[in-house]
Amino acid sequence: MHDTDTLAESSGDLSVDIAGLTRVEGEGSLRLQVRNGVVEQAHLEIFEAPRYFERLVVGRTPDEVIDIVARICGICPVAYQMTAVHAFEHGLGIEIDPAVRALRRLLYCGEWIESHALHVYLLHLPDFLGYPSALEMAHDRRAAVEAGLALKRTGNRIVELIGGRAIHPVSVRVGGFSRSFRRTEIAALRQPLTAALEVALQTVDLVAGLDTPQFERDGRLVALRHPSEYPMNEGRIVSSDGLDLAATDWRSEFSEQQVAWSNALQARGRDGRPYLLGPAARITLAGDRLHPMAAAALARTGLAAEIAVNPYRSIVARAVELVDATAEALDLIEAYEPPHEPAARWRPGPCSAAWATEAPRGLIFHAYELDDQGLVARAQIVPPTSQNQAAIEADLAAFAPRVLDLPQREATLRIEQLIRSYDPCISCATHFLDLTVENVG
Amino acid sequence: MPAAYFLPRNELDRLFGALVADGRRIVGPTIADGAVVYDELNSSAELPYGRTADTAPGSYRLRTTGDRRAFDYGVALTSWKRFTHPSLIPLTRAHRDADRIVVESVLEEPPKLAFVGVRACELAALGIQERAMRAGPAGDPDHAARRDAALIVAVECAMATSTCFCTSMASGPEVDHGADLVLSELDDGFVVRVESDAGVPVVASLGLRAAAPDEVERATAQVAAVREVIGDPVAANGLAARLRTALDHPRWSEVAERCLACANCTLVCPTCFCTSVGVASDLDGADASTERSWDSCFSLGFGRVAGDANFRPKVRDRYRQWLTHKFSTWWDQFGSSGCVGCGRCIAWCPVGIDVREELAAIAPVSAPTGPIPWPPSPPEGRAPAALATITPARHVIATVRSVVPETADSVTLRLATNDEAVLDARPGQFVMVELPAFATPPISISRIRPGGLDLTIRSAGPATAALTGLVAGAQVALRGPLGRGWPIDAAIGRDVVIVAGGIGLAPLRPVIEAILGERPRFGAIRLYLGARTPRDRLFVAEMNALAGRADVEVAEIVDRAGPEWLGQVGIVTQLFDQAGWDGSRATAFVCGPERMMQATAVTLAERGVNPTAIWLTLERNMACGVGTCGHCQLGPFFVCRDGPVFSVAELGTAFGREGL
Amino acid sequence: MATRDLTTVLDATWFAADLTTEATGRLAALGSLADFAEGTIVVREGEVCESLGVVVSGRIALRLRLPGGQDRTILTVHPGDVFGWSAVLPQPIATSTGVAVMPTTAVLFDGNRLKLALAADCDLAAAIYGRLLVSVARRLTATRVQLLDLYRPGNEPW
Amino acid sequence: MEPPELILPGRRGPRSGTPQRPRIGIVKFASCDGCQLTLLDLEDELLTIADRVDLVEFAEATSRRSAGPFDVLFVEGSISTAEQVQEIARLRAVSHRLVTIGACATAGGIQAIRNWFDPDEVRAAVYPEPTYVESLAQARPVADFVAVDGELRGCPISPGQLREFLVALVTGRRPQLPDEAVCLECKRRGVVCVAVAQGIPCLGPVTRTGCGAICPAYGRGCYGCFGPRESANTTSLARWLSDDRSAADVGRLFAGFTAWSVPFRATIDAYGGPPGQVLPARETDDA
Repeated sequence: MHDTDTLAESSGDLSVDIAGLTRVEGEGSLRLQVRNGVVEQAHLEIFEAPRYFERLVVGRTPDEVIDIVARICGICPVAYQMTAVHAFEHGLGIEIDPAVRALRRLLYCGEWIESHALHVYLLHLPDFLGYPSALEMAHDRRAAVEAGLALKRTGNRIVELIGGRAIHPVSVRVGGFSRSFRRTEIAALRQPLTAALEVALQTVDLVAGLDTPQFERDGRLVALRHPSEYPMNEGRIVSSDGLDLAATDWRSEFSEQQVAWSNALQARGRDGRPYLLGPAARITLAGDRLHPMAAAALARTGLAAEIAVNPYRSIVARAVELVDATAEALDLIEAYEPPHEPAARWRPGPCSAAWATEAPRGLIFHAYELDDQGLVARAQIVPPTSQNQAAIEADLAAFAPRVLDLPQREATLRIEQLIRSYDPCISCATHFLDLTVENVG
Repeated sequence: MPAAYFLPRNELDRLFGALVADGRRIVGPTIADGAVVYDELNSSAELPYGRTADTAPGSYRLRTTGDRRAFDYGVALTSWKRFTHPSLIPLTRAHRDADRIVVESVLEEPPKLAFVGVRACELAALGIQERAMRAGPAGDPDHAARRDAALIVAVECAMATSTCFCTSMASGPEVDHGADLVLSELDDGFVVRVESDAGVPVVASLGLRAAAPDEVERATAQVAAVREVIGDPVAANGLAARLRTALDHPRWSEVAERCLACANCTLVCPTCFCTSVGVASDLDGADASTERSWDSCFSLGFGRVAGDANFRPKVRDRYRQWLTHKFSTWWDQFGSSGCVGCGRCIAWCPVGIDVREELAAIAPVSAPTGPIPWPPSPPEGRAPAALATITPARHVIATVRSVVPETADSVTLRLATNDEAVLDARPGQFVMVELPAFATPPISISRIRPGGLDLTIRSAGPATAALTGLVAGAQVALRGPLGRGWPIDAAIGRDVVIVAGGIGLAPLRPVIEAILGERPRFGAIRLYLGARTPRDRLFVAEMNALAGRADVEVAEIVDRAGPEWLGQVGIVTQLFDQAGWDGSRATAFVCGPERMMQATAVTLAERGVNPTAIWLTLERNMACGVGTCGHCQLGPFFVCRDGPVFSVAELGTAFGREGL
Repeated sequence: MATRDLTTVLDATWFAADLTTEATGRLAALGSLADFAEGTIVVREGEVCESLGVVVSGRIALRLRLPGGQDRTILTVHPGDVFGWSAVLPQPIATSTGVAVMPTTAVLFDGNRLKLALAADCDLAAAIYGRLLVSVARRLTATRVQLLDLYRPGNEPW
Repeated sequence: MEPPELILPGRRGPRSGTPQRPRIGIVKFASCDGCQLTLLDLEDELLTIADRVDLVEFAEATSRRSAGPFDVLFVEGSISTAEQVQEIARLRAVSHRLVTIGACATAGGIQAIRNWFDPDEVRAAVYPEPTYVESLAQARPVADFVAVDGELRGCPISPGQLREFLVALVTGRRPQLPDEAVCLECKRRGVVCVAVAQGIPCLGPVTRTGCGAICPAYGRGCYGCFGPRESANTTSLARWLSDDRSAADVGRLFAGFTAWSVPFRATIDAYGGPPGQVLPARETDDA
């Protein structure tokens, strides 16, 4: 078939491959199975090679685990470190200094800003404006791309300061940090963050005005919810259909399963339903906890309701969260007092440890069993993308019929755009398998 | 003026105030990250009161003493060289616009500092490093400015750590010269001695009373007790000579098994001064800058030279270089030991290697003295070459007048300049040639002309590729002329033998031209030229013209050739190993790859040429060109400054020796 | 040419200069002078090497045949030095081709006669073999140095 | 060994004629994406870099694709599956210069820890249906399969070194990527040695510099993510460290992100292998 043919014009059974998804983190592709113009199945194939992290952390100390799990993902290493460190501290009963908690939240804000700015400006925005990449987009809209890069840079500066480097930071330790930070050091972030906040607000306006395909999904949303904060380091697991669960109890409601047709582990509800995590879920389920500046920005867009149902609007949710993370980071800097000790003292020992935090892409869950020597005996690491995978596939199956009448190239683009709107981080998806494609028909 | 004053303990801040009033920022000991470090102090409260440090090989631990003394910790991790010879300084900024280039020095005006708490050993170290960095009229302007801007408040030791051995190195514990003020800390205050003109107004402004005799006595007794505690752990007498003859000791290999070659010892050493220069630029190479940072002879890259070669590939070689430099060849170079016995290299070695033990094993007092590898230097050290106008930051911009292709991969750049120092170059000297954004190679001068120089360059790396790619009108930045040239005067009245290998003919051409310019003053002139292939011969027309002269003998030989070549094939020594001339009347000038020069020197000696009359030019990684970066050390020599031209006799067995 | 003249010729060469008068005389009796025009092949690689030669004037290039290609000159023999030393080996097969690259005069010694003469005269043998050894040793050293390819352009650190 | 020549022919020096934009590709194998992300983290210069080089293949950032040829191909990730073995061979054939970026591509990365383990056991430990999982028994560095012209070390690579590499590439000079110990950078920064002053084990003396000595500066020991430096004397360091700790605890220090590099691997083996070689008995109830 030719690029100009439409999918619907093809006769008989058809497998459509979008090989090599671009502008996503990691390596994957999509396979649609279409029979007589009807989309029967959609699945994301992940050719990201398995790296067996749950096995690699066995025999390791909690601090070693914090270093190792960061390597699951170069985009959101802090999310992995935060989830693990909170899990261990909770499991071992370690009290942390409130100032340490504030620093961790600041660090996480840095990652949110970096990750969201990357996705909004470099990965997603080119779709809406018709460019193959932000680098080409910069020929026409250099100022916008530069603003986005500056925003990203600000996020990285936070992670660099607190973590030592932007990717795979080194300072997070069980009990706190490996070093302390003086007020003046932290205060150095104020100026770039103030500028970044301005850019973040402009970003909301920019993306709220984008021409977006109309598409409504009807699915379950899941996020953390905290009594007073926008969810990040902690909270209870809530859903759009009324779930309310302690974060440590993720496994009582969700499980990872191997699905017959996919050979991939996917997380689903115990009832088998897919669910969606991420900015749209957070905005929908915890939007009342947004920083006032972010809440105001969201209100100005008038898109809160649409964000809940239209995946293409996730870019707006991300932009609102950019405002939230930037504004909150500024608040944290203003209020910062150094902790008494960089890290609380603790003793290794046996425990069951579990925790969930909100990575930029959504809820991330870790569980560890520590043996008598305090070394990891078992681990379970559930990244956001493996939880979202089932929902993405369901949405793609629902969406695909709309593009069957378009030329293949156009249809492919539309579908890719939809996939990118979920910001799938395939590198993260430690459970994704190298799928052998079967011809159904 | 009394011999000493007394400053009550609680008035130390008044001294700080007086130093600040003198326009100085105060640097002194304070606690950071589990160690005493020297850092900028805002008040005396930041001093490490009541803290001391227990040191051992590979270990340093702070401990609370229970008393209120501020200076009871030995020496800090960081030495004062951090302030006189910072770990990183910007050197130059360059801009290249079409063919024009501009290179400017960006050395900063150093801050006026007061060093508070300088130990006797550290004072000695400052002096030693100053001699190294400011050796003679050239030297490092940044170091000189920083040293001149510092006022020194020394504190005599009232305790010693287990790693101290200043007593053996004659550098302490008593402070006897070099400080502006000297404090001796007693329980209730400080005995203050004024030891320089600069110290006078500082103390005068404090209105101190004279120290009581018992206070002075207690201070004296205290430091005398320290001397007793330390004892004399290193047999320093004759150590330099013993080490010099222990170059083949098996212990070098043994210590290399333990040594991590991590360079910590050199970086904490208060006298080590070696540096490297890095280049940075924008993506277009138009705006470039250089900066200088601490480097170390323990790193492999430090001994790297052209041709994928390295003079100190093994850790054994590097450890030997360091230890023999500190305790032996430093004497040759600067007339003193390079060690002051501060013990930092012992405490901060991650695997606890103790120089005192290594010295005792490698150069024991009972060691039989073997043959001396190189001739002894005068007690005050080697006199540096006069390099009055050459500093690491002074550049001369020269313009390429024309480019003469020589071989497939080499050209001669004919440069024009009116800089008198450059035009005053002598045969055998070299220049550092810089293009912004590129590393700076040393290039020997292949012709000295009125109004300019010729440089013959082979493209063998990015920098030389860029240079050989220049066209007429382009500019380059030069530093030089550097080094000691060929001693042509030594050949007057004698036969002259010139042996060149490959591109090695380039630095010999000025000699040939100088000698032919005064032809009657010399005896027979014989040129022996080697090349890789017939196509790689240099200056072919000129050499052919010389061959046509009756008063010059020219012979050439190539390593390999096709049947079309009817000339000689073989190695260059075959041109004269069967010749009939008498070497005892000859002075030889040799340049080529080191291996070729070794073979040549042997053959020349067989032909009767005296080793004092065989001159060759060595290749090392000359970087600063004036002996302050340390890269090109060879035994007691800085090749850039003491050479690159040496006689075989001067080099002794250092010539061709592996790992030096 | 008369033997006495050949003695004078040999005396002027490096190869024979240090021999005793008697030894030179005996050697001279075994040799004869030969003139080679430019381009003359005096000994051929792989063939029987009949004569040991001492170059008196001119130049002989020793060449090896590259597989499938051109000849490569690996050494030239200068006045005073020898070529064709394979002639005194038990299996006198030439290891390279010798070509006179300019008009060349050499003293030639028949290999078989020379071997017999040396076998019969220990003093002469010691002198001649010693000289040959020096020459061959020099060539070995030279070949090794050539193998090092000292003048090749190496990577520079800058 | 000397660093390989990384200068592109015909690209030497500012006077070598009209500059041609080198065709650059960035691909990945088993890895976290962090090293290629480092290019996007050069925010201040990213657009200038994109002007000076032609990024023809960089799936994470652009939908333009290219199968080659490449003037320089940056390769992230270790080779972990049979398909990857074939793909790296194909890429090598279309790449003038192939440069590995990061610990995974250069030394196998953290996933190479499983190289010590039984592959079937590893699969079964993570996947309920292990037979569906296809991966080689070992995760190995790219250089085990194809010739590599250069490498940028680190987990992740240093933005500064990546910038240096790209500037050197465009301007035609040799990148300055020192192979010396982390200690030099640490001491230049004036950081107090955590090993000597606090007894914290630190791999700085045997690890290649380039990170900026972040870990010691942040109060912890270097964990070797840039891999072994030249003349890495791991034997001596391990012997010294073993005075105060068990063999297992010495081994675990080296069993990090460059564990499969030759000197580290040898030391890990000498001290009984990496942690976690024996999987504890798994409870039957899962969830």
